[in-house]
Amino acid sequence: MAQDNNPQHNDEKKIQETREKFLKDYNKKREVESPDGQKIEVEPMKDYFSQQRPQRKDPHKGVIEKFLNWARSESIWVLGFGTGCGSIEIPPLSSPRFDMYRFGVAMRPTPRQSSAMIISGYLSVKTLKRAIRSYEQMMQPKFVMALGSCTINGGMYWDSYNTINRLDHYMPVDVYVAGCMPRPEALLAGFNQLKKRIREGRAEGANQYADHFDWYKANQKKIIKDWNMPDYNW
Amino acid sequence: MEHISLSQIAIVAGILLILIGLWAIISQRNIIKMIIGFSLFDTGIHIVMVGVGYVRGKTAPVLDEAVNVKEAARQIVDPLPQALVLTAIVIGLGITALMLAYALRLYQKKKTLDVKKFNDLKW
Amino acid sequence: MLKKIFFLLVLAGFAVMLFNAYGLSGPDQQLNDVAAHYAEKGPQEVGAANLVASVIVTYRGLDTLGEVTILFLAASIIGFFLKARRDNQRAPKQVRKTSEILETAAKVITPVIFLFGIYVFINGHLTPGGGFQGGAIIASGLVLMLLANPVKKINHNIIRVIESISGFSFILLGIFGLLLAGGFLDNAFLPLGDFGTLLSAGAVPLIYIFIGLKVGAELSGIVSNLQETQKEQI
Amino acid sequence: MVEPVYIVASGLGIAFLLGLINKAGKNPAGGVMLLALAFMTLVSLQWMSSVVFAGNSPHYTFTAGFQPPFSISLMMGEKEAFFTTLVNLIGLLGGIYLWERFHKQGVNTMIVYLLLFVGLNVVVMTRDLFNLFVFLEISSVAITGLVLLQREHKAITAGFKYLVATGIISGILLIGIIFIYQYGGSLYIDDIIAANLTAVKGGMVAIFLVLIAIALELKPFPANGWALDLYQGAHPGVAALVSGAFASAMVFVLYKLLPIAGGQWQTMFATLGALTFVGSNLLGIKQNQSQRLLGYSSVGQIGLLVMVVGLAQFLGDRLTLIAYGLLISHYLAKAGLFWLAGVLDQDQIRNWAQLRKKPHLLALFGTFIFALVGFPPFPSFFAKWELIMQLSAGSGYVWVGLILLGSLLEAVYLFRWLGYALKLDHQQLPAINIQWHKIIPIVLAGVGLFVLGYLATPIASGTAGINFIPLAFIILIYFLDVLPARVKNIVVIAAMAYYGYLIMPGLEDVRFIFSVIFIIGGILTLLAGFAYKGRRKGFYPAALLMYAGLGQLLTAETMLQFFFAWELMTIGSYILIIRGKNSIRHGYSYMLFSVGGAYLMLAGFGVAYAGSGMADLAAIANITQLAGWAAVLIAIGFMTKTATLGLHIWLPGAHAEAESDVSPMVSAILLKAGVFGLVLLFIHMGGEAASGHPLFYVLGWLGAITALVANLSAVFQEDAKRLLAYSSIGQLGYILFAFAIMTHVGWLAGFTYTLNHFMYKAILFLIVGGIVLRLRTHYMYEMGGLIKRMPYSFIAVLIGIVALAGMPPLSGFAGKWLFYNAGIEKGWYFQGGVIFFSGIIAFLYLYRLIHSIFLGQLKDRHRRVKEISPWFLIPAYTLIMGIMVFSAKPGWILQPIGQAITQYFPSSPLRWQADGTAIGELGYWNGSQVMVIVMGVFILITLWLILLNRKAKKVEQFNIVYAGERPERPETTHISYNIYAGYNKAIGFLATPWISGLWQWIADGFRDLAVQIRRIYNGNGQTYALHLLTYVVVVYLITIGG
Amino acid sequence: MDLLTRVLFTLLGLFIILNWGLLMTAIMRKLTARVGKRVGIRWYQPWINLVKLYSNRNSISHGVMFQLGPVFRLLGGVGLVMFMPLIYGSELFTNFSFAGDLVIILYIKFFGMLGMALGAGEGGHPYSAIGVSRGLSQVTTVELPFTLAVIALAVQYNTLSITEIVAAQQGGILNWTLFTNPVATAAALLSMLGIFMHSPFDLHKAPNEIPIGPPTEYHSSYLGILRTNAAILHVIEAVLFMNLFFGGATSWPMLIVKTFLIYFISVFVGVVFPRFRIEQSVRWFLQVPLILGIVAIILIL
Repeated sequence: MAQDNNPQHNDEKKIQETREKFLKDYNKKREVESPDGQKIEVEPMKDYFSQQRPQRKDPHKGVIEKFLNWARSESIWVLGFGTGCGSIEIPPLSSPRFDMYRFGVAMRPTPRQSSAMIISGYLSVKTLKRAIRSYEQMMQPKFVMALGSCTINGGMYWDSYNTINRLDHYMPVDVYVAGCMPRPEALLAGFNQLKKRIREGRAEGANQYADHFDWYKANQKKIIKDWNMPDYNW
Repeated sequence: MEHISLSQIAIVAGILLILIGLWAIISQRNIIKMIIGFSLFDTGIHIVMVGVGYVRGKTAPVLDEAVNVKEAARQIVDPLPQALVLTAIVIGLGITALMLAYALRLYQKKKTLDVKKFNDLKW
Repeated sequence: MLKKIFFLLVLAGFAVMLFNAYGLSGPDQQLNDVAAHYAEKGPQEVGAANLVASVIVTYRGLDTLGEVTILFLAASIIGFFLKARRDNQRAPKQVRKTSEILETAAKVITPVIFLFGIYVFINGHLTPGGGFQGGAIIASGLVLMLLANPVKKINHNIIRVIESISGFSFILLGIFGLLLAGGFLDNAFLPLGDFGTLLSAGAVPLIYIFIGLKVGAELSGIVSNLQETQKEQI
Repeated sequence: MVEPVYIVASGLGIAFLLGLINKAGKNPAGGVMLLALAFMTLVSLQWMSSVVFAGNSPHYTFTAGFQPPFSISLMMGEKEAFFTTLVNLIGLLGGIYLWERFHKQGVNTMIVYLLLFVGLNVVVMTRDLFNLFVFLEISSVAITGLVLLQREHKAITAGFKYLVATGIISGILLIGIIFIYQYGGSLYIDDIIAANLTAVKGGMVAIFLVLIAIALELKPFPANGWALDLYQGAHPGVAALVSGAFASAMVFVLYKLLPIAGGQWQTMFATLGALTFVGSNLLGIKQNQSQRLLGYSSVGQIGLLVMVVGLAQFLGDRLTLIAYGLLISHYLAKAGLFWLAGVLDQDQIRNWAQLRKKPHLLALFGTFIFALVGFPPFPSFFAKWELIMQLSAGSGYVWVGLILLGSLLEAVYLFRWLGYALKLDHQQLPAINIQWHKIIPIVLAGVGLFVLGYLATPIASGTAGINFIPLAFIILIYFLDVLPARVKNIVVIAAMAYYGYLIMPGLEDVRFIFSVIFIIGGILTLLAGFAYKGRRKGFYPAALLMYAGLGQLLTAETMLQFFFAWELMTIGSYILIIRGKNSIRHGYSYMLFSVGGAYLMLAGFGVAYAGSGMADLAAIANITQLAGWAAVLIAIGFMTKTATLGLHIWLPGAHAEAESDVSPMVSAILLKAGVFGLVLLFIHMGGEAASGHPLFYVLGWLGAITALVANLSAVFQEDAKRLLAYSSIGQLGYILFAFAIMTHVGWLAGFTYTLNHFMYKAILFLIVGGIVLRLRTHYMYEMGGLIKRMPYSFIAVLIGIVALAGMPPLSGFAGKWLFYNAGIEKGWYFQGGVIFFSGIIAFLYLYRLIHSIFLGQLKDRHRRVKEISPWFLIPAYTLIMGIMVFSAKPGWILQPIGQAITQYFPSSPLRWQADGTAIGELGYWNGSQVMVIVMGVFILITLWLILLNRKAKKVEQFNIVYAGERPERPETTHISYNIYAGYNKAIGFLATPWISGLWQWIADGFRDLAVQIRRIYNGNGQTYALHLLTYVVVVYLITIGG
Repeated sequence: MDLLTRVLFTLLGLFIILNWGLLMTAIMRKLTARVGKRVGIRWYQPWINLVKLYSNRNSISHGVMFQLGPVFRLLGGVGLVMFMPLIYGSELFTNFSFAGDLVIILYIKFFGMLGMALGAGEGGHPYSAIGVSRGLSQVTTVELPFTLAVIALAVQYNTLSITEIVAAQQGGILNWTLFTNPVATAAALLSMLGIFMHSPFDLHKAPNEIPIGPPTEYHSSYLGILRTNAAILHVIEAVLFMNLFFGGATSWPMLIVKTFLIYFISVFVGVVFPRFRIEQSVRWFLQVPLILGIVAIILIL
């Protein structure tokens, strides 16, 4: 894979340095004067962002979880987050022809309220950062559906200098929908697949992310050279 | 000439003098001329004062051979305005002297006697 | 022009007022009560042959006191007003020397003038004249002196002493009148003497002497002050 | 008894001798001069005690031992004794003041000085017209001389102009005198009066000439440019004498001579006086030069006195007391001010901030200013009161109007000046050079004002109940100012508590309700003072003064007592308000509106007094004529304090810029004084019986519109305290509306609102004030996220705004419910709709307040900020307890209030059931049950949510969804600035401050007028001479004609 | 009647209203979908959504007020139910309306708004604050015509008690306020469009502009509570209008039918019109609705 070729990515110290280097001015440590005239230090990365790691949330047992999973599968709220060319395939879903609402699928404008995320095509490194952030801000359980070959193996961008090749190195993916691009019908099929997975209790991507957090982070940091954000975005 | 008495002439003249004096005061821009105006004004007043005290055909209020002490009341003019005018003259003199002193100093300050130039204080 | 017309209008108004006040009436044919009282009772009450003098010195003595005071006041004011500048004055201006005739004549005439002045105020209660007239005559002598010899310095100390003592004596005489006779400035605390003689009319001659001295001194002071200031380099 | 003539003799004698004494040195000479003045003072004092206090008959001195009219006579009566005392006293003090000047300028100046007072004494005492002339000349000439004590060019020009003017005046006087002699045959004033010269035309003109000459000596506007130049150019010590001694004597001369006109020209003189008073004070508003300003003020005050003399027929036996009261205030205050000017040596009034380097001098300055304007406890207050009362009683309403207009104009510049002194920067100014011989006279003048104020109380009718003990205590506190603030705070709170203990049990119904606000509220807000360190100079006397005023309002029985208390409160609150950092403008406009309102009120009281002949507050109930006018005037007066629309522009700034613990005092408590006044007014207008009065209809609308506009303005404020201030205006609009309904329920609503507004506005202002103190900013957009740092404040504000918004179950709802019932019952549907609309608009600003301060993003600078001082929290939480009690058991409070107002509004549709349900004509409401239900539901839901979210992860402030991005800075993420932009676009035009614009226009108009008029003072002595002549001619043509 | 019974029956009423609210929401969504030729959601979708939201495995909190916001919000809705007499003639379903009259209803609504606003505020999201400011701005003018109509009603019936207003409308359809006071009804119904905050008056949410406004940060069970409240609120506000203008309800079916029809009005308008901008919306309510309100008042003067 492209990102592994460069040995300097493996050097933790270098990562730290790049992070310092790419930190925006407003995120750097600074000294401000409090109203009563004292100097106080503010370190935005620590003070303004929660530093905690994600935690595994175990599912309930037995029939309760089954019922809840059914409910989750029948109420999939998708974060409106368009990445690549595939994002043009999503809006038709709410048109009379495809009408995703009848499957309990709806779009939500904010990750807090969404339970599913669609990575719709090639993901540049820059967008990956945002995708990770949005993914991390969703509530558990959360699901990821990836569209197109670009998310599977890089597709036509496999040797691009700034797109990723395999999405599941960076976040757990529940369903891949193949095609370049997949049509809305394929998306609906993908949703059905996702529903099935949820009902089966296999869509535990969030827990997987939490369990293998370090691995995911390492991968992410390798590819995102200007890593300048907290490890987990609450 | 029966009807016009000395006092009438004096008083009318005095009033005219007063007006002339006032004219000088309000229209002459030279301070010295204004002071002369004041003198005229004062003099006019003094003439009026004396004129007021005059009684036709009577003599000065000095009780000497010319005036009988017993008959004094019928032979003399009113002494009071004369006393008053004396006081008034002296007062006028004092004020004129003061004005002149002021004029002197004012001239020294600005080398001019134009009253218009001394308007440092206004509004 | 407009201004002049306005001045004329104002003066015309003033003239109207004055003529209205006068009323163009002829003079009284007889004395009013007050004047009649002076004429009839004056000789007994005051004992001065010159009724004007009795009015000035006794009946309206307070006015006279005030009048002396005004002169005194003017002299004092001019004294400190003109002096302050003189204290830090430069050298006096060179004045042309006056003629020999004037100087000599002045030397001869001045004592005569002084003598005449003294005569006038000593006889003030008997003949026309009095303290003021006498004082003025004395001052005119001084004027003559100054004209004849412009560089001459008048001794202000003498003037001041004469002024003070005569003024204070005037007041003292007034108080004697209050203590020994009918009231303040009553001349009757001294015997009235024979009517029409020099030593008559009680304190009137005394008062006149002081008035004469005082007026003389004050006028002299004013004149010399003005004259000295004039000598300053302007 | 020492003969009065010794005053003259000693003065003259010493003056003559001074030249000799000077040989022994300047100190002995000066000492002798002062001794002479002291002797003269003693003599006149002795006569005063004999004639005035012991009541002996007047003493006549016949000079030369002859009876008048043959000789000159002096009279020493009651008034002469008074005036000679005034003249000599100021002579003595001024002599001390000028000591150093005399030294520098030599003995001649001492002579001149002494002779001035000799002259003035004789002028006062003499009964001979020509003698008057002579000694008047002495005085004038002496002043011409004394002007030169200031050896500057301006002094010389001023002196010359004065000389020219007095030359003309004395000439006119002399002409008059000689013609009077011609027609009257005597110079003895009594004879002239007896001769009744006005029968003859010439005599009339002669008398006119004499009187107009005296009037000219009194510097009538507009023929007084020379006098102003004199005041400006002269040495301050001399200007003090001209203003204090010379002018006083002249006023007396006018009084003495007026009878020779046989009462013909009284009105003319009153008119001239009024013209002077108004005109001179108008010109004063544009003046920046301190001594000239004092000159304008002096001229104005003398104009007022002339007016009083001219209006003697209205004043009857009260004339002397009124005149004395006005005169003595003017005399002491003006002398004190001129002397102060000499101490400071600052030309521009802006530089008087220098006074702050010596706070005691500043206090004296304030004393003089307040005395001049006529505030209690100074004599002028009582005099002005009585003047207005008597004028009104004689239906001289035009005069009343002129006096009040002039006084207001005077207040305009005096308070501008005071504001400058109190607030402008004084760091750059040099230190004050203290010379004790200059300070002592000033101190004596200040003390004299207080003492005479106390003694002057009997001037006015209805003063009996005024309690001076609080005032004495305030003076004590003033001298305790060196103590630390905490100690003083304890003392003051104890005093307040004791005062409350004294007066509260004696109060009943309405007064008691307000006493809770004034006294208990006062104590609570004072608690916040513990948060301050240091000494807080000047705070406690002012606070106590305000509370003393408020307390005395409660106990006032007569109109005068009420007005006295009202003005005390105004002084105290003014000082409190202007203490704020940027309060100079706001304190000023507060004061102007207060003064203006107070004058309207005064006029209203005057009408009431005239219409009823009573001094009691109950007079309002018994007005037989012009009752409507009285009510309207008084109501407008009160509405300046309640900041009703149109009269509100002072409030936002004043409340916003005040110190943190002052804002709650002035907003939650002080405003209620106006409400209290309105309540008393309405009660005395007859309560229910008067409810049909059209005034109430207008007031109702006014209240509603006030609420709407003020609330709308509050919505668009960025400054938290200003927002609250506008909110206060709005709330006061509700209160006005409620009371104007004039029914039982309406009044109940009014009182509910009054009490509630007191509580929640105090809470809000306390908390916001505490926050401002912590954060050092007023602007809400600079705050944010403070809930994390200040949770207790947040809770208090939350409760405050819930109560303010009127949401059930908190107490604000009680007011809303009563409103609906009262409004619909009364039939005021539209007004009710407007009120409701403004009530909803209130949500906007309340949300803005709590959101912008507490919610949203915490700023960098505030990350370590601490909770506000507990001393702000303690009173706030105490009040929250009050709100909670009111909310839980509204009946406990509303029922007694209902009973209290039943006497005024007997027909009450409101019934209270045993379980606390209030049943009105229309609806019903049970506060306790609502409280229980709402709290119950609230607790249940909370428990449920806690159950659901017990494991919620606590995140930091930037952990928000941000479209895949991150916020950069709290400042850019916190939505606060112009938060209601859309609303502003929609209906923001309603909040356009066109009323401020209107007032600005009025103010500009007056200023421009002043600028135009004062151009006649072109500084040319000749023009001034022309003015004099023109003045004489014009007045002559008007009064006598042809 | 003892307290317990009353509490139980109130809870029963609340339960019915909640479920009817959810169902009504679904039906309306379905109807909207049909307008767009879609099938739309299933009728039970709202329940599923609720279950899902309440069963989310984690949640975050921005602070105490963030958590209390939904509580206040729900308190507003439940409070309305508490003080609203539901079924005329049924002592059981008058709830706690004996504790307060129409005025309390008018004001307790704001509790919910305030709660939402505060909670959203502490969330710290800029869009929340913008949404709140828009919503509050709109509310001010929305309530004005409604209040005038209410005043007109109070005068007409000479009472502020909802029960009595309903009682006065009994005895035939012509006794409804709709017919006895059509102007006030018109004003109130126009206001109602704003009260339900459907398009074109949904500018506080403005989904494509400021994601969804105030509840941007809300999720999981918080959102569940908000949705619960929305269901209750829609019905109970419709009940208010029903009681005031449409003769109230004497039985549950009647209540269901009437509330459905009332709510339908706003959905109907919402389907037809796009969204207003804030100043347009604010001004709109100050035009026709306000004039109608004023006319209503003039008529009773």
